[in-house]
Amino acid sequence: MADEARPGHSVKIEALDFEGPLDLLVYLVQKNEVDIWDIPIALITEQFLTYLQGMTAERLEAAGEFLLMAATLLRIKSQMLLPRPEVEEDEDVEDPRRELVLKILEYQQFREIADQLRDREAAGRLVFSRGLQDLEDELEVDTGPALPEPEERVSLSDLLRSFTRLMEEAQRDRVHRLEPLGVTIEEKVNFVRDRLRRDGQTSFRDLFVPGEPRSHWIVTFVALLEMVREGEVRLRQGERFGEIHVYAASGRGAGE
Amino acid sequence: MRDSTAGAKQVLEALLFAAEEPLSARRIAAMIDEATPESVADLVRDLNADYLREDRAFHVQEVAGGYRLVTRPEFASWVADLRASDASPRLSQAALETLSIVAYKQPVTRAELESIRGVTVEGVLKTLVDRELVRIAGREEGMGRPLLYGTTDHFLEYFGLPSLDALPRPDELEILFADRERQEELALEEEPAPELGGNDDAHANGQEE
Amino acid sequence: MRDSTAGAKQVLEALLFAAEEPLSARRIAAMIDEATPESVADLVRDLNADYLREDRAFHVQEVAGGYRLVTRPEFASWVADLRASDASPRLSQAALETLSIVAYKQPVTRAELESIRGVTVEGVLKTLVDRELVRIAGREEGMGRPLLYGTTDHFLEYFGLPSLDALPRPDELEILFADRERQEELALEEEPAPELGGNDDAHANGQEE
Repeated sequence: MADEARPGHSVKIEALDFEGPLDLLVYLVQKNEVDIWDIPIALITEQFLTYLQGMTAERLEAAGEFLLMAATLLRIKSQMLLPRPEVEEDEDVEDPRRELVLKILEYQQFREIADQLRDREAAGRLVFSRGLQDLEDELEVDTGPALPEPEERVSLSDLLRSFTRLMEEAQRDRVHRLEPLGVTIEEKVNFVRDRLRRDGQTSFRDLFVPGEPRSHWIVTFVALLEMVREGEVRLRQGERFGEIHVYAASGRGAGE
Repeated sequence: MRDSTAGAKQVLEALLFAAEEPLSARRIAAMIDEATPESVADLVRDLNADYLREDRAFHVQEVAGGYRLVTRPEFASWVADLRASDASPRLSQAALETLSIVAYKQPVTRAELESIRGVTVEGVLKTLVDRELVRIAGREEGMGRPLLYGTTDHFLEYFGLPSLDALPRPDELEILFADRERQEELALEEEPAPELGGNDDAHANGQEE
Repeated sequence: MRDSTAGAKQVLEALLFAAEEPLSARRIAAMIDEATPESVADLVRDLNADYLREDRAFHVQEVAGGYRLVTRPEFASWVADLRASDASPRLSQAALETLSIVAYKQPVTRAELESIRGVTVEGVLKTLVDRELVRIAGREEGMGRPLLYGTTDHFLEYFGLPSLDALPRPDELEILFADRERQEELALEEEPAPELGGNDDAHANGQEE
């Protein structure tokens, strides 16, 4: 454990600097060098609360788990103070600390594994598999026909991510997607013409009315393509990835 | 002197091995202290002599952009087998989207898919059926009795799902796959701000790249 | 005979060299006439001995149920320059802790992860699923039928593990991995402190004060 290395002198540490209440408890148990099977619960509880007190109110909000643990510690502490009931022959009495101790031990164990995984991660960053080059080309030299480039499998997360994205878009658009398009290409051609007649030119982006269903955008886009094909409008782009401008091919804006 | 050459040759090999595109002599020389663009050509020759002597299955090839490692021509048939046995081409984004809707809305008609995606899905649907990820699951009652589509067993296998029921519900999707911004917020919360100090050595070092 | 062995080793090398993902012994054996899954391991050993003797800058690594060629760690500083683009950020402490629990307890629910770590893991889990280190492994039976999580093959690759069996085992405390009940029994046996009684009949030596 590298707990001695906590920067306790220069910076004030508070509970939220720990991964969670268990992390803090592990730290306290180690710092105090107490027997895990006989934790001085009053001492540990007191120290635990000190870390909580250091926090500002707003950070305290984020500290629900710490507060919960504080409550648990206080409960255990009070149980420890209660006089033990007379125990009958066969009856077992559970140490109030027992469950907590098991939890701490279990957590601590996974933290050790996490440390080992971290070492492995670091080691893994030092090795590299072969760079993926243009493999078709490599084979072409000898086999003639180019093979389809093998590609990695799509994972379940890819699939679910794209569904989530779709649904998010749908929600943003607030579209009644199950309804018919409700707009024709002709209508959109006229819309573009009107705009050009009025302004001489327009930016591509402005043709897509915010709040309009996505399906309408698609119709607008198709209409625009149609008009480009017919030579009715021209598209210009100042720079790569820059804004695209739409001009009437023979209109006022076209000449500049 | 001898040693330093050996070192440079090894570094050259490591670079060629890991490069994602051919490396020019200049670029290589810039990365190896004791090399110049001229000496790189010698190093490459040395390396190729090693490969020949040791019967390695690959060698350095000089191509337009520079040098790269490739398998020798005589192994092409095996490499071709390997490619052929690889996963079939990755599903396109369009296929993926359509498939995800089929998975969640099945049994579903083509019209419904098109209305959700806002584009025709005929081609995509054919690809998905060809790849046995989607099947015809019957016909809808009523007007025109359109075909209904659903997912296949191969779909489950492909995505490592024990059953359709293991697909996350909308609320679970939200948690696992909601959009980037929110995710970044969460990621920030996970990692304590550096000025507060880590909670142990390794932690403090581990966070930053 | 000699030739055929040499040939198989060369073909193996060509395959490993051209592969984009780890190749299992089975897959390799299927592509090399004179090889069996068992003999592939020997071939790999031979190949690695060659590489070591010849000071090659790479070697065969056993990972995620297969073999792949990787550069030796000592060349990392050179290669990292080339590949800077694909370096994903290191995992946070929270992510590593969560991942260790998933790895050992899989298939595991979110609630279980949270109970062991003592904090919510929603954001971390999302990061892990996003990075393909954790996958959805089904649903638990019973109340609410929560999703179950497990590790992916990429998890093994990322940490350079041949299989889940190769996960690091902490030396002490190993007993705690046993299921709850056994855990408690064993823990009891270990307890030196007399005042720590058990709730188990088999250990009816509870304290009387």
